[in-house]
Amino acid sequence: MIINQKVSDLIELNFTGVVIVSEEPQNEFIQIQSEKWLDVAKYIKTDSELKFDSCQCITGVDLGEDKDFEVRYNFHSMKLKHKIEIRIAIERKKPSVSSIEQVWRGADWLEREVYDMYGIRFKGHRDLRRMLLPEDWKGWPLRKDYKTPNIYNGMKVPKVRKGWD
Amino acid sequence: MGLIHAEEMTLNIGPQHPSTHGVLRLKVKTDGEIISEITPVIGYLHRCFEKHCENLSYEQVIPFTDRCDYIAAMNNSFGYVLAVEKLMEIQVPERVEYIRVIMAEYNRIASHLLALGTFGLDVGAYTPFLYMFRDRERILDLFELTCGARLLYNYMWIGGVSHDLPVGFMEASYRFLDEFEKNITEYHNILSYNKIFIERSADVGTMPKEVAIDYGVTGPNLRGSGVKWDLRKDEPYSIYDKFIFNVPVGKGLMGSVGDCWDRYWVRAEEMKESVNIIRQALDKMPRKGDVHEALPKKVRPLKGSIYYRTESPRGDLGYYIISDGSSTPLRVKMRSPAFTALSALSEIATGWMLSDVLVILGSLDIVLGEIDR
Amino acid sequence: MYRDFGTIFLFIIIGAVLLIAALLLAKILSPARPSKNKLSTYECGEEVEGSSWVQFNIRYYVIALIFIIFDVEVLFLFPWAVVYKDLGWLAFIEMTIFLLILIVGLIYVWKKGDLDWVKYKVKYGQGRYQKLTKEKA
Amino acid sequence: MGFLENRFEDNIITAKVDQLLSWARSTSAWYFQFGLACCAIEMMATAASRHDLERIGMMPRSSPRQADVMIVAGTVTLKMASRVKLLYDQMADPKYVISMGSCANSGGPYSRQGYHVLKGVDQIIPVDVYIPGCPPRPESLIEGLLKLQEKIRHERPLTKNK
Repeated sequence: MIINQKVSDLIELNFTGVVIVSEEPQNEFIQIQSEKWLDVAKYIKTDSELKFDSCQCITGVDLGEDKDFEVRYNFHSMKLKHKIEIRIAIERKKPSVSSIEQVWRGADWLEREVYDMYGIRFKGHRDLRRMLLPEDWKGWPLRKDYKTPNIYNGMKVPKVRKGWD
Repeated sequence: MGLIHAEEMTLNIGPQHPSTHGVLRLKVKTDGEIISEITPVIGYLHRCFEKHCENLSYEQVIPFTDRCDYIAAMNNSFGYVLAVEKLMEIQVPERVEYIRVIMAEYNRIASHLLALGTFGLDVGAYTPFLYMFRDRERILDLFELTCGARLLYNYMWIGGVSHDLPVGFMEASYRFLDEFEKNITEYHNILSYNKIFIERSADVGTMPKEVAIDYGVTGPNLRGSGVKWDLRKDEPYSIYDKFIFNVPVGKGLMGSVGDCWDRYWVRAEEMKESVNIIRQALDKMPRKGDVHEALPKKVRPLKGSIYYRTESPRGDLGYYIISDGSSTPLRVKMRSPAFTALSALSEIATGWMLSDVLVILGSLDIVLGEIDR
Repeated sequence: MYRDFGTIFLFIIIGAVLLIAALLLAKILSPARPSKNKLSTYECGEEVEGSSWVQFNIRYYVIALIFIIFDVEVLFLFPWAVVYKDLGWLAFIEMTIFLLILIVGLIYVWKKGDLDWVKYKVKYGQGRYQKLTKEKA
Repeated sequence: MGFLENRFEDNIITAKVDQLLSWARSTSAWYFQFGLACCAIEMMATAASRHDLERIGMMPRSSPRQADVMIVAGTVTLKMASRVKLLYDQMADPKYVISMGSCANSGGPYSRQGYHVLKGVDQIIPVDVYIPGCPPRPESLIEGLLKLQEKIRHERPLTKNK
């Protein structure tokens, strides 16, 4: 898609060394490093040619047991009617990325849900709490190495084996 | 009188409440009757949809997509199925495309009928709810005619549909569509132009265009605020480019642009557009063709990922599917339109009275199964 | 004369009996199993946060006061209206003066804005709520 | 315990009074509006114009104080479970519970990988009638309610140890 190439060139122009050329050609996305992500975010929202004013979806991904995490952002511009996808790789030990909650208000809840499911800390998020699970829930459920707890507040969680199978 | 300081009382419009459309809890700080702060608390219906998708094969996930947005189950599985077909580059026969569009549009009417009926309940009008459910039952009969189920259908398969249209479907549809058009004007007379209804919902909970776009609100809530954005028109998927229909946008007839009345009015007008689409689809549908023709033997898409959006009655329903070549998806993320609509609630509903807040919540038309997934 | 008092007394008796019967019947027949959870305040399924003994806004007290004043005023009108015919013009003039004084009070309260029951603090108010929009912080 | 409850011997008079009381209770069992998920939409459709619930005397009440029957319609998640328990305790006696849908019966389709789903509402509150189906059709919901009414009709509130 031509738009994708134009966007990565523009980002490359303003923030040198941020865009990582990736080998997966099939889909249109831009892989960037997570250091200067907040400035890139502000840039693509305010730049006159891009104007990505609506943050459509933030997806957390656990690529495998020992592989890294990844956060994939889908942006969309209501005025210029084009969309892109930005991916940021996050290492598994201390997963954290800067939050874009002040830039797009819609990203607030989406980031809290990714934090709730994967434990990826979003630096700068004003109210980073669990979104869906109760506050005292231990563990990050959507990680590949997640064990379902046996007891939660006195209620058996896994299916009772006897008699039901 | 400034010396006397008035404290605020914290209330819970809690998980069990007749007008929270499901298990949503609103922690509310009230000063007298005025709401000074709202924090929605969700997660009471978190049924681990995304964890299920990582352990089930592609076609086993379809019943779970139905159960996410249980009021518009056809549109949900329609979005998922289209995403997987695009990933596998399956070309579906013409007749199946038409059947899917008909079913999706019928489900849109049924979902809007429920949304308008319960919104009437929130404002305090009980009889329109019964009128609208009478028509919704007629649509559910048509669904029952085709796939045997009333609410959760598992009708859309990857590469086709489960059953072909039964014999009496065409006549039943035409009969229903003619009567339903008259009913829509009847609903407008009962509820839309009712003085009390206008008094309660016009100018209340106005959501400006910028706030809606910033919060990622989509669908009838966004169109109610005056932004002309409808995926069926702007990013036509399936065969929506073959139909002629216009997209109703909030014009502020009774109050300001983007108030509760506008969101209600946009949904009511959309039902008329859906009726047009169904009529055109029924006329142009090829009569012959096997619906199970393009069903793949093994659903095993090649390595890759896709973000595919469709227009569900509540807004942009996006599926982000990552496949690693095996028969179970590595990750399926469902972008839920009601989730973002609810995140805008605390922005547009602060400062209103308690009863207005419930009207604003009703006008956003949220479904908790889709929010909590 | 005394017969009238009799009927009134009978009414009181029947009223009391019906009331007590309704309450007692429910108390006797219904199974009572009080427990700590059952007696806790119902708040949509959540534990109650904070208490309802809060300092309410002063405007509710002012509205209540104004209501009582005009309620008592109507109270004075009733007996006057009953014997209005045979009292003649003098009573009529007295009553109009009484009413005028109170109407002046009403106009004062109205102008002062104490009758505004609701003080909105709307963020995106338009149309009829335009003037209530908080200044954009 | 109530003043008159379970106090009398089993003879002809108490049997007849019991029958009267139970019959009165069974035909006006008000249900507690407690929609959780998809089954709630079917419950609404059952209460609406085509299959009317009010003709069998069941009126929706939204407060536990005024309800007799709690219809648990939908998936009970672990976060919701403590609220369901509290609401059940806050209901006025005599109270009954109907578990509607296979999610409330046993966790339903979410019983295998559902880490946040309670496997059956009977783990936290006693259930009187189970209604299978996902979601159960309005007709099967009405059949469940009629079975509950039959159960209430055969109760003996006044006689001892019954």
